[in-house]
Amino acid sequence: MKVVNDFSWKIAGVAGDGILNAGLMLARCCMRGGLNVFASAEYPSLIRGGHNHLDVRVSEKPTYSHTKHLSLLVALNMDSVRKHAKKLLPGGGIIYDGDQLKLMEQDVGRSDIKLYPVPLLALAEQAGGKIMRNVVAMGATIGLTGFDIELFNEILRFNFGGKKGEAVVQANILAARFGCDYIREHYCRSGDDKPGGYKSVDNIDGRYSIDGGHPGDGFGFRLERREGNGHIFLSGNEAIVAGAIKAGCKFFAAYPMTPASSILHGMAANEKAFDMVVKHTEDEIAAINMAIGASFAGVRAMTATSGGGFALMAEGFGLAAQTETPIVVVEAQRPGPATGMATHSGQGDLRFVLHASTDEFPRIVIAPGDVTDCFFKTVHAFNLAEKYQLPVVVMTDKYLGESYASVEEFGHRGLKMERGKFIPDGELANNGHEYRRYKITEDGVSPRAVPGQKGGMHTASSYEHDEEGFEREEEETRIAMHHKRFRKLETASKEIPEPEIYGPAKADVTILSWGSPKGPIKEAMKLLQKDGIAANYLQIMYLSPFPAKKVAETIKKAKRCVIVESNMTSMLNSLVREHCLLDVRDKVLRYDGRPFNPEDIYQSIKAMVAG
Amino acid sequence: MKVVNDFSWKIAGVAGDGILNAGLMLARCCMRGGLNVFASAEYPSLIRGGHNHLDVRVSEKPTYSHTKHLSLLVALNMDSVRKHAKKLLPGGGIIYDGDQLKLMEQDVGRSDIKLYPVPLLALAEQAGGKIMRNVVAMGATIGLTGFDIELFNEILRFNFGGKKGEAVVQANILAARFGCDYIREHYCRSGDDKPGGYKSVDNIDGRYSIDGGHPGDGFGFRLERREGNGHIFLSGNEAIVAGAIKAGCKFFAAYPMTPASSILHGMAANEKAFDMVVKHTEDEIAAINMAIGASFAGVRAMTATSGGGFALMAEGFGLAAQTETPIVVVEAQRPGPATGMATHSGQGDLRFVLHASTDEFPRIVIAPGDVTDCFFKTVHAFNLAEKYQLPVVVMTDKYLGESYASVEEFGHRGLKMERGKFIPDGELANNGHEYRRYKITEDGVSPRAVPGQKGGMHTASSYEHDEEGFEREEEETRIAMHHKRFRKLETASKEIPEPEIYGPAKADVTILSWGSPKGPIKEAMKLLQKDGIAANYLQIMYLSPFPAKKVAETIKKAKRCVIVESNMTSMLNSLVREHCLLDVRDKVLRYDGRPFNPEDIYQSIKAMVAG
Amino acid sequence: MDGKEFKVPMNGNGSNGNGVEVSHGLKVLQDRKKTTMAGLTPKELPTWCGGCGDFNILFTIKNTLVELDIDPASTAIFSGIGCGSKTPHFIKTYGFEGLHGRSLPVATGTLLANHHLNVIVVTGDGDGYGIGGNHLIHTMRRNFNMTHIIQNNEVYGLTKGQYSPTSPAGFRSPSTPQGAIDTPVNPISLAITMGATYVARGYAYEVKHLQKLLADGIRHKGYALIDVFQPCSTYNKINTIAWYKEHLYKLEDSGHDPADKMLALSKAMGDGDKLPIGLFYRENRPTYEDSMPQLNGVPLVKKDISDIDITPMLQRFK
Amino acid sequence: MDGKEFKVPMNGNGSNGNGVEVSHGLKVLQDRKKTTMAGLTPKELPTWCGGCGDFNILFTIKNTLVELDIDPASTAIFSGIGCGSKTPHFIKTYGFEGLHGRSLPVATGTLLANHHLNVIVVTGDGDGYGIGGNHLIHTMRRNFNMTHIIQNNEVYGLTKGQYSPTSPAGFRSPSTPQGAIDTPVNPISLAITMGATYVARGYAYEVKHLQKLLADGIRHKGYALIDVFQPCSTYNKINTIAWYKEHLYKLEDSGHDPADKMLALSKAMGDGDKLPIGLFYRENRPTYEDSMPQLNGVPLVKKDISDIDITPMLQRFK
Ligand SMILES: Cc1ncc(C[n+]2csc(CCOP(=O)(O)OP(=O)(O)O)c2C)c(N)n1
Ligand SMILES: Cc1ncc(C[n+]2csc(CCOP(=O)(O)OP(=O)(O)O)c2C)c(N)n1
Ligand code: SF4
Ligand code: SF4
Ligand SMILES: [Mg+2]
Ligand SMILES: [Mg+2]
Repeated sequence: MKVVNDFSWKIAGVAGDGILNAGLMLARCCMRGGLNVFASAEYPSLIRGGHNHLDVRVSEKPTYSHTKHLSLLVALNMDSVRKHAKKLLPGGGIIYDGDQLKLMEQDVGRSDIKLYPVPLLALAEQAGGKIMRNVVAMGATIGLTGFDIELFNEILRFNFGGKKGEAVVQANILAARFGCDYIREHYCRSGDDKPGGYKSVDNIDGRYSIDGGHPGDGFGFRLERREGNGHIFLSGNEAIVAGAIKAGCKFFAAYPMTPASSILHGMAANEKAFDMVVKHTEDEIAAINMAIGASFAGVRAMTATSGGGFALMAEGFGLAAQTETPIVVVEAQRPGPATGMATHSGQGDLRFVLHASTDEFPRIVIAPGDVTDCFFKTVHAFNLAEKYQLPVVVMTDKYLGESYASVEEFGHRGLKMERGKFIPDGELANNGHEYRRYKITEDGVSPRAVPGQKGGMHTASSYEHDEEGFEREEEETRIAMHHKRFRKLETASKEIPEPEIYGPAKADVTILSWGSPKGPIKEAMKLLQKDGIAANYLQIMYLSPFPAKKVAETIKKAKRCVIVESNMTSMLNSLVREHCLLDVRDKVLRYDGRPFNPEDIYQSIKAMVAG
Repeated sequence: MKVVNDFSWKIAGVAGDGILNAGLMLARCCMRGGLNVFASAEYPSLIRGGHNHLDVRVSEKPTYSHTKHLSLLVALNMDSVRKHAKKLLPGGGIIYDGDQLKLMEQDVGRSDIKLYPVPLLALAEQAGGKIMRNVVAMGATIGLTGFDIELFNEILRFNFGGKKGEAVVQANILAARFGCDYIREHYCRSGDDKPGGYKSVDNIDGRYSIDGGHPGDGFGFRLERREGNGHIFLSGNEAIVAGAIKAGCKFFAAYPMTPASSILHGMAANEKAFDMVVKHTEDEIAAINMAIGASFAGVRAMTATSGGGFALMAEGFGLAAQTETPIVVVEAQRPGPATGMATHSGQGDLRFVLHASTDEFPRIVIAPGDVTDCFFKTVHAFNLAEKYQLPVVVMTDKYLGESYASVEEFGHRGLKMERGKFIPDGELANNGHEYRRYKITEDGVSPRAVPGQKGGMHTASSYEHDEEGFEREEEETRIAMHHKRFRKLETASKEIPEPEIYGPAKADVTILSWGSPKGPIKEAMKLLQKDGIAANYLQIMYLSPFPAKKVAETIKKAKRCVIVESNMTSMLNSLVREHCLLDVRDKVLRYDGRPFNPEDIYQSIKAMVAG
Repeated sequence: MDGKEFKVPMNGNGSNGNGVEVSHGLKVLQDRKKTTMAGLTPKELPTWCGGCGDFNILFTIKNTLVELDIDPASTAIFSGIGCGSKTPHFIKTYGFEGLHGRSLPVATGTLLANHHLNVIVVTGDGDGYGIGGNHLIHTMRRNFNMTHIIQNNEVYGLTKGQYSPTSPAGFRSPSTPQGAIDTPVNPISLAITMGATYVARGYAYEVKHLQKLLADGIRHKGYALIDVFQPCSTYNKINTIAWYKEHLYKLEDSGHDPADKMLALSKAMGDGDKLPIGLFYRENRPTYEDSMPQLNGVPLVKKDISDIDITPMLQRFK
Repeated sequence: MDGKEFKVPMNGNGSNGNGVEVSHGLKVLQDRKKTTMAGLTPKELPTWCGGCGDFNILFTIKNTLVELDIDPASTAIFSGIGCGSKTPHFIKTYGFEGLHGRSLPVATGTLLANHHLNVIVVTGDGDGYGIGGNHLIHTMRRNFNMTHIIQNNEVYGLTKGQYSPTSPAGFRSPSTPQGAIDTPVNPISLAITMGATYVARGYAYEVKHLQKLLADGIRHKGYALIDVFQPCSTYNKINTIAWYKEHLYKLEDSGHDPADKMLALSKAMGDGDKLPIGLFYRENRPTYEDSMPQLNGVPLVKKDISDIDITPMLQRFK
């Protein structure tokens, strides 16, 4: 019996092989076929060469991350075989170019998987060009899994249609068909249950389909089409872009930096359609200061960067706090120190973001855990920033920002835009008094006027200042303003949602985490459950203000606690210690630049529970 | 009976009044007279105007800080009277210009102090120019306290001698004499015990002295000359400069920023005499990167800045860590956020410095507490930086860096310069193997070659790298290098001294603090002792690596603990919580930009112990 | 002057910039009183040293706003940190005293968010040509419609007298006790090279001349740099009023043609003993704002954001 | 070549830079073998895309070091972050691949710490003219003896194709999908204006011409900027090899005089369709290092620091 619709696919080769696009097409194809998908890639800080690979996870049930184990590997070079063949599940297989690699069972070192040589390059050339090698491999994948080739052709039309023209579309469709036919002809002669079909069949409408026969000989996995579910397929960064646009962000300034660059690209691509100004600046210092300027003028403004760029923004970050100018900063983590591992993932910036810039001031730090969080938390970030007139950081990382998932379409209509204490023109003009931009109020928030409004004139200053904004150094003024700023955080903390618990209320083990490990953790929980280990998981989404009460409660109630995060010193535990005076001794930490996978989390926790 | 040699003096006026110089002359004069002195000033972020004042504390016994209460106030305007008269001790007095201010007892609101109008401006003009108004006031101070006017004249010669010429010296001596004579003539007719003398007396050598009569009528304080003690009188920043020069710092780059600018000035002034290159750069980013470049070439290098500049340096700070290039960064704190209170003091940057820059990496953070610490800890900073090839931060603040104290001359000869693992030319040239700059070693430290050495060629990279320095992204390499870097901190922590305890082993209250409150705390301990409260004090000088064991031990052993520091959230307590899982509930915190004074600490702790 | 008020419907709370653009770079509001010196003067008084050139620059900026009858509520003045950067506090318009060296990006953000505002930037030479140099060169080539006034006292005033990027060679200061050895920045040739479209130099003690330069600069549609020689009575003992008296001459008096770029450059770099003040160079080039289709209609700040429909963009993820 | 080794006594562990200065800006070590291509080539191979101009630039730098017989051990190459900034890894000298935009200050620090080293800086256009702009303009006016090579592909390569400060107007990229509207930086006129003393432009596919520019630049005593047009085969589809073939001409062929500053500026700003390569400007001005008395003797790195006597300075605190 084949495993149906529970499939992990990897394509691996060198940078410049066009792996990313290929994989995303396959994933989208599966999504349109009613399945759930997740796609993530690993690539080096190079434009060509180095080792690149992309995972597509496909499942009938909701799926949240890539997996360590694979059903099918498309290996574009020997290096890829060496690195990944061991991850194949029994019944899995390798598609590779038999003209270029001569693979034997002993090369792979195992007999429980199948080798599927396909002349990828030759077929691509036959279809019209080497560049379509990956499309041939996609077609082969469709053929081998018995999935719907015409659905894949739709994707090819979607992808190459508008911009590239019909000839390109047709060549790609041909390439896919060559791949599909080749694999069916050579490796799909007999199914597990009954003899299989051969090639694709031309339909009367000029389209074609697989002949209904069975997928690959001895291949243990099969993909079947299901009812479409209207999901959307996008990355964390794309969800942030969608969230920012929804939230009415009209000004976005940034300097490119992996893994935040695609936010810049996404915003720029939508600049015209949504009436925004998007500026690629001279550096990150300019980016944050421009965002502050735009917000000073009354516009919702954002910037996005990674750790190195955030370091350059640290001074401006404090300026936003001091002038009480709302801004949203996306901090997309990658490993350091310094340039570090530019294209990899990690969660080593938490403490830096929590403490960046001179002296103490309130900030809100939100760490979405998945694509859907990325959308809604970005919207919330803008609301919080404006309501409390302070900087809000949305912390992500490479794995979250650059991984793609199929998710329910965001119900975005009617989401509330809470703009806080803007003073209407009328009120300002008529109040007769001197306007006080930094009026001391009970909730810490002062009514806000913006340039152009009559009667609201004031100077915002990076110095300590009085209620009108004038530079002051008197003890009392300083204390009053310091307190006022912190009072905003107290007020905000009343509306900031508590961390959410996933899984059963009573569990053998309670996982604490923040940010991108969410997906792998949710998958690991399924694996643990299969082994009869009940796990639940507290997702700490808002890290400042830190939800000490809920976290402490959870830890105290838990039978056993484990922290999962991507850094060496366990920054989350340092926060738990600091804020809750509790120590979580069990931890699963990863800091080699790679994201967690469900299997490793599962194994680690299982060993803990056993040990 | 007058209080002898226990004296607190303040001069107050507007910026541009030349208050600082005047006060420092008085302090130096007292030091040369064998007394202990401490001087600190408060001024606004303006070149002219605003409220300025300077305290000089004089004592027969060692003295560590300014005091809240005053013996004598020199008030250069009415504002100064209003702000400071209430701080005068009974028996204290105010010297002011009677031609400009008409003061009555009721203006001051108390009858237990004396008013000493002196025509400061008129006497200064008579002596040669308005500008000498402060010198007249100094002379009056000497007269009123009965101190040695000829010693003060020496200081005037020392100060104005070389650069300004004899005429200026003579005019100043005259001005001082006018002040002294005026006060003695008008207010020193009778001592507390017997009738006093009048004016100064010309000696045969052309010099003059006070006539031996008694100081001011009803004035409760008196200064008496003691045996000289060879002390030196300098600020924290000057001690850092001395330390850096001693340590062989040959390259210093900085961008001016209060309160770190005087380090730049001090280094520049000594550039020629000590063969150093001192560069005022285009910005702080350049400053830290230049220091890294110089250190890469094998030279000890330093930079100095305040919080805003440190924010700009954050990225470079990580570069030093990643390339394992030793540098010393002085971070002189001032209140924020942002520009904040540029000329005031605070300790709000601790967490920022501990966590600045992308991802996790080892750094050593040292917070000297007084002028002597500033010297020796700067030297230690250079040794640690080179031995462990990492960035070391010396954290100070405005109060520490810009306050002056008389201290024992540093015994600097023979201080050991520990340069760590430089490879001698011979070894390098002969070893035949490829040189590995980032060789994995047990202690984490790799042998170091510098440009110009044959056989040591390598490229230092801000990327994650292998032992030779080449960019690498493999999991194992990353982990090995991450561990190697952190291992250096472990090695270093074995030689880093534990925090020191001041005061009795058994105490009613144990004070925990770091940095500049040291002086006021030591003074407060004296006050507590007078009230029969035994206090001791743990000075946490090295904040990273955090001395968790010693701190925890101390807290657990203590009858009662109090944290004293200059920020609102008690960052030290957050560290205690994080590292020791202990909470210190009693705190004395100040965050209005002003330094602690002994009296306030004493009062607060006394109230705690009572309550 | 009483007039019609333009109301552009806006998203609930907060609205602004009812400005319409007239004559070149200048924007005015119509429903308001005439701008007066008194109206521009807040209660706080400047705290500069006696004899500081910043007083005159402040006074001249205010005079120019009066002369041009610019609406204070539609004007925003940006500065960095330094003695002169305290200026926004002393003019009753909107103001933003940001970080040292970072005024230009803040001003840019505001301008793009509401391009109906009059945007003026006032910074010191250290701020503008030193730490802020990167923003300066890139802002100039973008040609935003803003007026940038540099209080060039050739020294760091607020931090007590260190040399600045424009300090003359040999300048002794606490950071250059042996005398500066860097070749000073020439702001005029730099600005011309980097694409500034109005490049002038004034002198704090030639207020009428300065006012004309400022007025023309504000009227100019595009980025206008006006470098102003500003005696610092406390820390610059070289470039004093007396020194300037001897060393300045007016470009106008030498028959200069501000349309001639190479001539402007050679005047700027002229190695004679005398330094010219006046308008070096002027050019018309489309502004950055005018090149952005999304700014042709209402300013960003007036866009309704209450419930933006992102359905079309989400379609692309299907 | 076998020769005498200069040994300057040094503080215990570590010593270096046995260089002596000969002929202008160039330093050589005497006790060593001749520099060869093989000797300059480490085991790691460049990973640039096929057709990338960086290969040729790398090759030409190495050839130049061979031509000039420069001692690799006394040479340090600095870069920032970008495709081209990986260059130091591919030349066997000392190298430092620092932060994006920050190579110049690192190089400056090294140079001042040991001015007997040959200091070369290699950065991209984004790195050098974009984020690193402030260091660039201030380094130029200081005139350190260093050679600065800019791999100017008019695009951000490593971050996947965004426009750069030198991208032509209208350049479409992921960050400028409607086309760039900033006026591009003109590195040549900027360098001349800011005081660079050797200003040239080469082209990656004119290697002999480039080698001459590099060799002269390294020999030049002072700051030499060599902007090199570098086709980026992956992301710059405008400035391709074919495009350059049509648009470049050599200054030498047009009888240019590199001593004439105004002429150099006008050539740099020339608005014809064609772009000149070659040496635009050269001037002799004392270097920064030469203006510092403390650097006249031994380099800083050779000063004995084992027990410095600070008694004289402490005297002043008595
Ligand atoms: C990041 C940062 N670095 C340094 C400073 C300190 N600082 C304040 S003003 C100033 C220089 C002022 O010179 P200039 O810009 O010429 O203005 P002026 O005071 O002469 O008007 C400096 C270095 C700062 N505020 N921020
Ligand atoms: C502070 C910082 N911001 C952004 C980046 C990301 N980054 C790396 S290389 C690069 C631009 C590369 O362009 P260029 O300098 O022209 O070099 P090229 O790749 O074209 O050779 C950027 C933006 C970074 N490493 N550091
Ligand atoms: S220091 Fe100079 S620039 Fe600053 S206020 Fe005084 S005179 Fe003006
Ligand atoms: S992206 Fe461009 S610059 Fe980078 S390696 Fe490829 S061709 Fe060269
Ligand atoms: Mg200045
Ligand atoms: Mg480039």
